[in-house]
Amino acid sequence: MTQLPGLLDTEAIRKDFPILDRQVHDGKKVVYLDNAATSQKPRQVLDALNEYYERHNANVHRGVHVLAEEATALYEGARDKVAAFVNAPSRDEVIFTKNASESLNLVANMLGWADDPYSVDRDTEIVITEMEHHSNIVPWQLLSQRTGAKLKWFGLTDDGRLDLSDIEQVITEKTKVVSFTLVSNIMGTVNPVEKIVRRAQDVGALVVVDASQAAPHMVLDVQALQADFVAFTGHKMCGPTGIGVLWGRQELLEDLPPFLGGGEMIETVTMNSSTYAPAPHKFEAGTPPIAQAVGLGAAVDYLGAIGMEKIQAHEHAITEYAVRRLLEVPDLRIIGPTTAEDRGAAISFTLGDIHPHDVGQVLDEQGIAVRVGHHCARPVCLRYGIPATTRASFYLYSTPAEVDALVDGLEHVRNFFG
Amino acid sequence: MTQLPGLLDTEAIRKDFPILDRQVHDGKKVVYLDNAATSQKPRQVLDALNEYYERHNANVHRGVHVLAEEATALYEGARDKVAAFVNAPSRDEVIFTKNASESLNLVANMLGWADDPYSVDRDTEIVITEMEHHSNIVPWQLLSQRTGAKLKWFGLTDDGRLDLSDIEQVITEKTKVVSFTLVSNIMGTVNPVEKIVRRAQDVGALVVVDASQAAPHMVLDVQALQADFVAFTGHKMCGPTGIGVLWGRQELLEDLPPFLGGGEMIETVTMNSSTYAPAPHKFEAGTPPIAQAVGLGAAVDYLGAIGMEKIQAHEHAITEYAVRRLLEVPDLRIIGPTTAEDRGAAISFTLGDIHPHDVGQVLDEQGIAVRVGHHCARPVCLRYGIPATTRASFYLYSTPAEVDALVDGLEHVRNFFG
Amino acid sequence: MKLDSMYQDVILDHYKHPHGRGLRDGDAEVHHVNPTCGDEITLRVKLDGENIADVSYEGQGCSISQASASVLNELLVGTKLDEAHRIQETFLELMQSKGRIEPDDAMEEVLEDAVAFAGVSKYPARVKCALLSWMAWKDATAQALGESAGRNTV
Amino acid sequence: MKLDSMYQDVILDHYKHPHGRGLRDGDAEVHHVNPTCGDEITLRVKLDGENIADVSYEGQGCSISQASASVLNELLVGTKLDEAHRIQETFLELMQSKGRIEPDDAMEEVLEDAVAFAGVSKYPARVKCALLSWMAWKDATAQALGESAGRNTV
Ligand SMILES: Cc1ncc(COP(=O)(O)O)c(C=O)c1O
Ligand SMILES: Cc1ncc(COP(=O)(O)O)c(C=O)c1O
Repeated sequence: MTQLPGLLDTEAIRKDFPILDRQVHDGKKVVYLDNAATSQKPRQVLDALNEYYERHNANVHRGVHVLAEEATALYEGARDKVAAFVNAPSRDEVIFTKNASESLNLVANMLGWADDPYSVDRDTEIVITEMEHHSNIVPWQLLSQRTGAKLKWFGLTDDGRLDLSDIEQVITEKTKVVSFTLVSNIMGTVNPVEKIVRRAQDVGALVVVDASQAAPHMVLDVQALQADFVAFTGHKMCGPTGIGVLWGRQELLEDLPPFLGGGEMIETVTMNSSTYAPAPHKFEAGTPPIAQAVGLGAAVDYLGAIGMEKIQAHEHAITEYAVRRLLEVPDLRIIGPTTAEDRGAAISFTLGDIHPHDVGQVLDEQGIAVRVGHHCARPVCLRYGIPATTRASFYLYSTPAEVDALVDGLEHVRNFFG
Repeated sequence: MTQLPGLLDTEAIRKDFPILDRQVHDGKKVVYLDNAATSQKPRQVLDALNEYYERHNANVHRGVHVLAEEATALYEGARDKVAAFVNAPSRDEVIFTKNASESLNLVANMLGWADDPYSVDRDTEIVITEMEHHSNIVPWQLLSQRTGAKLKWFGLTDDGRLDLSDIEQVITEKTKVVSFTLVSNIMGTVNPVEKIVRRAQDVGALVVVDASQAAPHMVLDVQALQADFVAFTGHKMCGPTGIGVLWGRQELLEDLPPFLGGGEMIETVTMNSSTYAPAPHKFEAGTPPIAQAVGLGAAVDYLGAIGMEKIQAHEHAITEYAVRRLLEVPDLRIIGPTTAEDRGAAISFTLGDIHPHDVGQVLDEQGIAVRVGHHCARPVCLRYGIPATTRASFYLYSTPAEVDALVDGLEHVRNFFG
Repeated sequence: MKLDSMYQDVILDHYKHPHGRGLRDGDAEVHHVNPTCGDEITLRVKLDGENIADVSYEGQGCSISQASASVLNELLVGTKLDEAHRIQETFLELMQSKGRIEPDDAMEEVLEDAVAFAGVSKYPARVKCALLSWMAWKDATAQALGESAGRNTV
Repeated sequence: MKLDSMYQDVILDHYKHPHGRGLRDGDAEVHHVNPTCGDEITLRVKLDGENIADVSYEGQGCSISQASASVLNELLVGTKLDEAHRIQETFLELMQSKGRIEPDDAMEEVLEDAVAFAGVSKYPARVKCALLSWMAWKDATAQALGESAGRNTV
């Protein structure tokens, strides 16, 4: 077994994840390298879900009965846990959504309906980047179409980094909001937050950080980021599907208008008009994803117990090893940074002119699960003149042996189409 | 034991629901009469969730690996099941959301951004009713505020029914959309769909039916309803939290603009513009609530195996019995229909001038879980000049003995505050 | 019965025979709502220099919120403002204690009848009921003193 | 190996040596995209009365989508339109069979090399790849005949 400095005790960790024992294609143990798409779930999270449904399930917030009080305490307790996990100044700044996409749309819509000084209109500009996930592109395209605001973006350098050389021209006095990803889901690039935030603050623009690929993998401190909004998603960080988070600065959440209307988000309703509850409830219309929040709470407990620094170190070691080994594969071209510096554990590549679909299929036959396609970041593929990539992405349970399996698998792919 | 015609074999059914064995307050078995708020979940649904997470979990739609194919098949299979459950003409008309509130907001927002002939503006009118859940009020208030459209509504009769005497004045040639609940969550009233739909069709208005309190309890046939949109929510019908449904007529889903933007809902994305996938994906931005959809699929399998007609008959029998027994309690006033005709199994009442909060608290002490407050239908409380109600609501596992426990409990409440 | 720890006789007594109920002349008026249960209170404060001359109120709600308003009236009318704020803060502390504070003699001296609410603090859904009138009083007093209005005012 | 049922030699052969690739003169052109994988094809149809004079195409995609376009070219060019539609429908039926159709002689006579795609029908994620060029052809033909354009055209 390859030993790398900084690795976690994956043998112990993998025991927490029932699915990692799954066998596919006639007895091949699955090698799950599709973690940037979604992570697997530890038993601790599944136990929390079952415990919730089997003992405490009730609707939250309005009950005087035991189950309703327990469900409310669990749901609001999950908010406390998530707030602590991202070092939020206040628990009331944590809004539960269904996924990161809803979180980002929520911000775009708050701004779309906001009054001055937040309002977005034809005299204002919105800035994103060319490496965003579609979920951080389309909401802003819709906002710009619907308000007349101009959408601008940072381009990319040849080595998969943001091209900030024209930062002064891109972020200007007209810029109302700058929204960008902390870590690219397709290239793994970790972006220089501070530089962008400083410029945005200089011109008085709001900063939205898409931390979907960061929250699972590194220490996320919303205060250190100095952003105004931070979005992420539960299913990529050992949590259930159906739960996302938007953290926002309290005064903004107080000032900005609601998005979805309905039960739970109101203060008082008459047929003629309604007033709204304070944040976070103002932004949580309807019965929330209660069990899913509880599951996410268990997930951040799980990650926290291992330690995000340790997880980060583990992934760094794996990434370093994977980049090195992948670059040994003939005709393999990494799309994105080719070192482990300032990059996460998602590695995209092309293999000669074998189409990623074919690469993925032949890998699958060997039990190796990778993702192929444009990874909801089609502008990146356009930028680098490729139709798609194959992406291997790692997590806290990934091992050097799995990297080796991937490299061997790619060899097999080359032979197959050779 | 009281025997009523039409009852289900609750002894067998209750074995499927682990939480019904839960004991509260020093060994009292919980009497769960808060089903209109949320239902409990059968083991079959929990098993489906666990099976999904332990064996098949992956992100959907883009994978060529086994897990991704299985997860996609399970997720899309759940869509087939739900489509069949509501007799949808096409599976592509079933959109998964996070709850009924999102479903209703989705419709309001589609219309808010629609072009002619669907567009809503200051020359048009929106019609709702005074018995709507806040989730079917606030989205239309927001839409009317933001477009200038006029919001109108049907009032209520003294016995808790819609007052349709002025239907011609309420729904007019200016009406663009009529949105109403099939079954009231606070009073249990079942509304005369046909009459409203006929008038709406006469003037060319779209019809939105909030079936949140119907889907769990009766045969729901979207074709028979003749509505354009039907919304409901998973957690009230034995499904998980975090999943809702919007059914919509295919041509409308094709014509109307998207709401949330992001991954999964696109056809092709460039930085300048995007095109959208066909429905239902156009309306499902981001990683969907995969496990929750699978759980909802298991829930409709479960309900379907028992039979919705039988569930409806069971609840009718329980409701008839409960109404009769409750009316025996001195000073008890039912808010809503006082017979079991055209009513569901949610029964709201006041008890002299004892505040519902106090009623609920004393019942809870006896292990009886009811809901108290305005049940997200505050206009109904205003209409009847009461601050709040106590609501007992039944489901397929409710028994006559639980009705008796409630009645005994209320006697205790009266003594306590007597 | 555990319930008795919430529904102390003192509380039921205040509920059935409320002190100082009804709206009278005041320097400021607020209307507070508890959105989770629909409890409402309209409350007026009348100051006489540093003295609280009157707290009058009208509202609808459960026994806990009604009794709490009655106790408030009894405790605060006739006291000095700084003393009243001390009482309010002590009551808030007790109510947020989740049943963990067993009121001692010192607390009892400050809170008098209001110590009876100690049991309510074990019921999270009811804590807001007990606090409704106190928050309204604090808000109205701030307004009477010309400070900024509270958020909840409709 | 199971994989061999998808990647039949015939398919790999068409992939490596595509027939009729490149854009030539046509009566109608369409551009189709498979949003789940980014495969794209631009395809032109040239009709000569009831005869298909040419199907020319250019695109990027996986072996399955590329080979499928090549097979399409081989099968359809030179046939009559109704015959071509019959082939297209048979191919569609095979691809939607989820591996449940074992092509018989009759089917083989219609589909020739295209029966090699039977194995692909077991892989739901790849069925769309195999169908991309066929859907594009159907759409382009409809346009060439003056019928309404398909939804996917950008
Ligand atoms: C009639 C009605 N409509 C809408 C809703 C909203 O459902 P959800 O809270 O799941 O969004 C409910 C339940 O709370 C309801 O009873
Ligand atoms: C960088 C990034 N942003 C946003 C998203 C969207 O997350 P979700 O699909 O959970 O909404 C993803 C993942 O798909 C992502 O990787």
